[in-house]
Amino acid sequence: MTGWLGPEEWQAVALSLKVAFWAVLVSLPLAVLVATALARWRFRGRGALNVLVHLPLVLPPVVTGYILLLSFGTQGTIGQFFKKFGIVLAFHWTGAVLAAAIMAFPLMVRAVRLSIEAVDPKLEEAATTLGAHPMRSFFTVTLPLIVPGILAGSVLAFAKAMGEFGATITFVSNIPGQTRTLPSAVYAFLQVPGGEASAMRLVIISVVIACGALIMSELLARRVAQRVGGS
Amino acid sequence: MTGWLGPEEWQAVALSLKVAFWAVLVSLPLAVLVATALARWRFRGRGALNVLVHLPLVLPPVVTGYILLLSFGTQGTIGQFFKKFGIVLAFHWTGAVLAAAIMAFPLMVRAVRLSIEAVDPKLEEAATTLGAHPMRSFFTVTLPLIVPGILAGSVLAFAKAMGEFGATITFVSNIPGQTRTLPSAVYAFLQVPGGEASAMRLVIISVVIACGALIMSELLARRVAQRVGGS
Amino acid sequence: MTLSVQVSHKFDGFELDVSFEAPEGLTVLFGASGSGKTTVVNAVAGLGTPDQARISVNGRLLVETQRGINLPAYKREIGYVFQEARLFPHLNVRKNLLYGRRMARNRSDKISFDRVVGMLGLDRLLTRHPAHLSGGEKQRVAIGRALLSRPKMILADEPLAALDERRKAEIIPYFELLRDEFSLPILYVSHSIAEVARLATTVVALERGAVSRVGAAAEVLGDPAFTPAGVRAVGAILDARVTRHHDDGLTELDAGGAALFLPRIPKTEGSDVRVRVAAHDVILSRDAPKGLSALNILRGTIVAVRAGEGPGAIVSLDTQAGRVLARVTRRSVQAMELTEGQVIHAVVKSVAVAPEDVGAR
Amino acid sequence: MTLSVQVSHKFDGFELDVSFEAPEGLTVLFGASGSGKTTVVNAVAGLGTPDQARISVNGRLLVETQRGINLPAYKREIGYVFQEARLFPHLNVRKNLLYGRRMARNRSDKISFDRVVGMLGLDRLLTRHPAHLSGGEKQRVAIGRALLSRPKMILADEPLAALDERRKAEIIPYFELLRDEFSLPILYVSHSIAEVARLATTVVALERGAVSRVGAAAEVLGDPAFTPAGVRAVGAILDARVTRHHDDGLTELDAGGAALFLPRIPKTEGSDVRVRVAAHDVILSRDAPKGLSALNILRGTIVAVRAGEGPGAIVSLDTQAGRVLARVTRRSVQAMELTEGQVIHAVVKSVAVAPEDVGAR
Amino acid sequence: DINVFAAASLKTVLEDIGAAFETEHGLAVAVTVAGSSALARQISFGAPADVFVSANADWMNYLEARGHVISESRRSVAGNALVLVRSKAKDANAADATIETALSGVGDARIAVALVDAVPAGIYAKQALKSLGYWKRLSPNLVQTDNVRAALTLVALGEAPWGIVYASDALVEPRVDVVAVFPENSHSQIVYPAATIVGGKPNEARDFLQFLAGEQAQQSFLENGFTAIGDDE
Ligand SMILES: Nc1ncnc2c1ncn2[C@@H]1O[C@H](COP(=O)(O)OP(=O)(O)OP(=O)(O)O)[C@@H](O)[C@H]1O
Ligand SMILES: Nc1ncnc2c1ncn2[C@@H]1O[C@H](COP(=O)(O)OP(=O)(O)OP(=O)(O)O)[C@@H](O)[C@H]1O
Ligand code: MOO
Ligand SMILES: [Mg+2]
Ligand SMILES: [Mg+2]
Repeated sequence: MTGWLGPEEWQAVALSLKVAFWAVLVSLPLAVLVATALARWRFRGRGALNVLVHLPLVLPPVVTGYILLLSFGTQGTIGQFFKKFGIVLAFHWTGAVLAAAIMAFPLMVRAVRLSIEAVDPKLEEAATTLGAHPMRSFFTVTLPLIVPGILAGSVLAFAKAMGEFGATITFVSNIPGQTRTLPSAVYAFLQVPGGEASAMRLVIISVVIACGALIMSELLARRVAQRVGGS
Repeated sequence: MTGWLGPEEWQAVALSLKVAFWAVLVSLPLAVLVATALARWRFRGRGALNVLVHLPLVLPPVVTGYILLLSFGTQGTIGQFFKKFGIVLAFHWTGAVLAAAIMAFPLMVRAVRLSIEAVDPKLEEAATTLGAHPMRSFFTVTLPLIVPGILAGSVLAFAKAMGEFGATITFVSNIPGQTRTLPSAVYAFLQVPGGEASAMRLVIISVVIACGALIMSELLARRVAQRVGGS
Repeated sequence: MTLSVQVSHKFDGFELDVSFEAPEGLTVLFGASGSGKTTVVNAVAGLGTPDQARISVNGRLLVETQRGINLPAYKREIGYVFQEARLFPHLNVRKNLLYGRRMARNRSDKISFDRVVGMLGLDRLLTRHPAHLSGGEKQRVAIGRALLSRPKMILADEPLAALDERRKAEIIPYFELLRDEFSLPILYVSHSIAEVARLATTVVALERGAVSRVGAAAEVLGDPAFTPAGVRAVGAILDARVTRHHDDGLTELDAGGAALFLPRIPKTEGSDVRVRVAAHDVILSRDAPKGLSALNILRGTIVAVRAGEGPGAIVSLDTQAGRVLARVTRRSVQAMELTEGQVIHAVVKSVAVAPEDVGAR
Repeated sequence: MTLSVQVSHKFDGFELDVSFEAPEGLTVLFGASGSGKTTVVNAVAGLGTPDQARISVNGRLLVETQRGINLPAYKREIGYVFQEARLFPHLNVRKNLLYGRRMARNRSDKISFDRVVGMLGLDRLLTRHPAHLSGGEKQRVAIGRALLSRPKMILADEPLAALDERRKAEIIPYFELLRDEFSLPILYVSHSIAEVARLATTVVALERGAVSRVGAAAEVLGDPAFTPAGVRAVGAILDARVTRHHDDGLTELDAGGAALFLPRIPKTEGSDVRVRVAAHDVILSRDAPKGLSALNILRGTIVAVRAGEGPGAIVSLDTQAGRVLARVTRRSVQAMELTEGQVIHAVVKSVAVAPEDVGAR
Repeated sequence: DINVFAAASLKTVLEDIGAAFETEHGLAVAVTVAGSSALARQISFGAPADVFVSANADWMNYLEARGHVISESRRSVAGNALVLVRSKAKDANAADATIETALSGVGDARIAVALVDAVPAGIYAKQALKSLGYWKRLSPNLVQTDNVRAALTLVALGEAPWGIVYASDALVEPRVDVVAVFPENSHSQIVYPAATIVGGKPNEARDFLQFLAGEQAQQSFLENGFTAIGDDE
């Protein structure tokens, strides 16, 4: 494979995997929290939160990237706040993680939310009567039961993160080895006459990775479903 | 509103609404079919179909657009086949419909599939014993019961279609009045020095439309759920 | 024979091989959980395809796998009442009832909507949605829905199992109506002796995938050797006719010339009824008893004394009213020196016969 | 008083205002569907917050809304057995059982894992997942799970309603064990007279959101005026002691000096039991009957004759064994000229007492 | 009316010129903008263009090689210059400097450019830095964007203190200062070739090309920061 791909392309693949991995990992807890809130809690602003979560799905990615740049850039208020803690996002691979995470977030939240809605709240009640604090009952009962949903959501998010381009390049630009992800490389190839072949090679790689992830998630979900059994 | 927006911008809004509307309408039957197949039928190639459906979610949109151009363009085999029936897609607003439909398809299928999986197949069985052909039982029992899922999926797809950019501009370009959708117009404005204000105005419009759709779908889903009642 | 069933099928770990014939009337499939009842009923309904089957109803062949004949479920003209009602949640009661109607437009109409609604007492429910019905109401609608599809046969898979006693008592009479007034062949799954006693014309007992017993209801239930549901299930079924409703709330029956007094039975005078008398509710007395509160005393001859495994024994006696079973302790058998041929009196309290043990014949 | 409950709450269309005190033992909340039983139990468990409540168990205040005291559910140290078991589907039986254990580490341990597993017969199930358990097994695990969280009280909301008769009979004894061996206060919802008779120390009857009757079980059930579940529910509860198991399978009991013979009871000689004798299983005889197959004859004095609405009447008589009720026809009352003060014989067939009607006292 | 497919950066100026053309010839001009690469590919797939104005020669060559443009009609209609810009947010006094002194002063600050191997503006920037001998030192500082406008935006926002963009873009962005202009000979000539498309409306397209080369249009290009080219290709 390394022979077929140039070192630069290889670098892009590795970077994309890293970015997608971290994007999923970082957004997972928040996605579970938000999904729980949307599925279980009744609070003011629930509708607004729902809309907010879906925005990246709806907005042109470039716009999302631009908004990220305004808020998380070195000049942005959030960016400056983060900087105090030594966290740099702009033009850094961590920024690519943020962009990918935000773009994939709605997919993840939807998947997790649906699986939470499928868990009978009466089980949590039962845990509570057994002395479990609601937090504990969430972590020991609900969470294990929504693993299939979390898996499905994560894989979908992973695949989406692998393919994210517009927001990423707008927010963190395209620095080889730092923020040049697979889709950025694909885009670059498509910009030069005759670059289609190279572009397609990279596309195939990302499709293979994404398909692998999708198939794996179906298998995992089935296995978990079996373990948990009929009920 | 017409005062606030220039005629060109107004045109883009109208076009985007038209494109998104048709994209949802055209892809709905196929999405229901595919979702039913994935949820209910066991057949060879089910995994492949699932992956295929998800591809547009995973691929960089520009690549999807490029593939569309290759296959549905005037030179593409499918494009030439369609041409015989007088259907032109490339560089036509119908092509924008196709691009939007394909990009929104995975979202729609996922939503519908989940709601189909929530319908007890025993109800269809019951319909069959009452003399209903399986097709009839699908249309009179399953379909009405998944209306909330179809609604939710459609609205999400509509929102996504409103925001689709990469595949659209690659496949059908950015022809004023014909294929210049809202996001394409945003892109064009962003290319113009000082165009950010106009771009943002359009972004806000698309956000408002998308949010409106999202909120409406939640309300509709709730109402349908109430009508159908607890069971 | 009205119903002829032959089904065999293999699941992993379970083998079904069932074959029986049943005459007109209501046939109860009786057996423990997992004995294959649902599998048989589904084969008749055309839900799921058994490995091998030959089923015909009133001479109409539904499936004969060996000749490659297999009517799909929707063409079998069968009304299926499921345990869980399975009403369509998005349709109100009226639309649920009429669901099967359109597909059956061409068939003859002795079952009118109004008649079914009236019979099942659904008038006030027609515009409600299933979510707002109680369990018993749901099951009534399910019965009406099956009936209104103008079926040639009714299937019912434990239609009462999900209901409490009161609801059960509410539904049972409707199956009697189906059996008697609509003269529909019915295949009915149950593991309640009370239901069997009250409804069955024929009993088909299943045990681990095979038929262990087939016969007329009175015969099977009256056989002391047949105790699949425990000794408390043993009892006799007496055929009787309502002769008079007395002012003090008792109904007098004529069972083969013997008078029986039971708490009021909601049947018109002259109608035929079947009465189940549980064996454990019968007391035996050597002398004709006097000064007893029990009103029903039947004189008879002991035809069999059969000691069980526990402390009890079943005594069968032939009386005017028919075969009666009594469950007594072995100690009493000895103390009273009960033997075959002996003349003895069976004492049955009027109030010991539960209302659910009296049904239309 | 061990349990003191005062709850009021308003749903739209339903108002609950309940207040009762109950001594040690098992308290049954009894009432029709929708009378508010679950709402009361949930208030005790801390699930859902009633408008107004004051509940204490053994002097420990769980909630007093007026003083703003409201222990959250997880701090109430209560074991709740739900109707649908509610086992955690992702955990095997062992882990389900131990779920509440960790949170209760600091509490005293008279309830050991092995003891509970042994008592409930769960040994062979420990590694199974709930999906592979039968309904009865599930419910046993649920009881064990509640017990192993070392609760100060057990709540049970129709724990047997989803089970068939055989499974019910299998589970009931475990509640007797909870009541007797673990001496846990239990609040138990049921609408089965058999369960009430067998288990209840105290009965709290609810009717449309209000308490209609509170009292000791024998007293409430022995009251002919209390017939919420129909006349067939009326019966007397006799306290007795097992004196001997006879070789012919009968168990002899001593009920206040009178001997009772019943089919074998699985209790050791010398243990105390309660026997429910349904009123409709009792025959009255003016003379001491002879030559009857019934073994149990109790002599007593009529204390009340109460005619019901139907053809029946309830006769209460005081016997050596305690108060016994007989349901006879009004016709018999007249024929036998039954009046208060009259000496009479109550005849109870041994086999008429159902196994589920005998329980530990 | 005439369908003009043009590189995105030409949107404003071509719309102005189109309006003027309409007044003169009574023919409306619809300007379709996207990246030159996308437009060229679309034209090769039969897009309904009458005129193509590319941002560089490569994509015009691509179409010409495939016979999609009428070769005789091809001409450069405008040029551009490459400039080094600096964010005003960073430093107020960005006085004129030579390109060398300016580049030396970059230090390790970021420089926003378009993709240096793909997008024309980026390709020019790479050429210029190489020929001036700064490529080795400064290439690690580069942040690349998918188009030149995005690079300019980064500078305008102050996210990148420096940027290398077209003079035309820098002109109208008030939040940046032009520090220096890259010498014309430090990179290939920046030209915008235009041509009529095979299968388009030949006469109208020719008229429009002529109009582009005309005085009024060239004046527009100048006003928008492009360099005039005239009739000379
Ligand atoms: N689809 C299936 N796959 C494998 N085994 C099956 C399947 N359906 C039924 N069985 C098995 O076949 C046997 C008979 O099942 P069936 O449902 O017919 O029993 P039943 O008599 O209706 O029981 P119940 O009274 O519990 O409803 C059972 O052992 C069951 O586990
Ligand atoms: N969350 C709720 N909202 C509105 N009404 C409710 C709610 N919960 C219970 N009710 C109503 O309160 C009444 C009592 O309900 P509850 O569940 O306590 O009855 P129950 O005695 O347990 O009945 P069952 O025997 O059917 O379980 C019912 O009329 C019910 O409809
Ligand atoms: O105008 Mo371009 O083709 O985006 O450099
Ligand atoms: Mg079954
Ligand atoms: Mg309840």
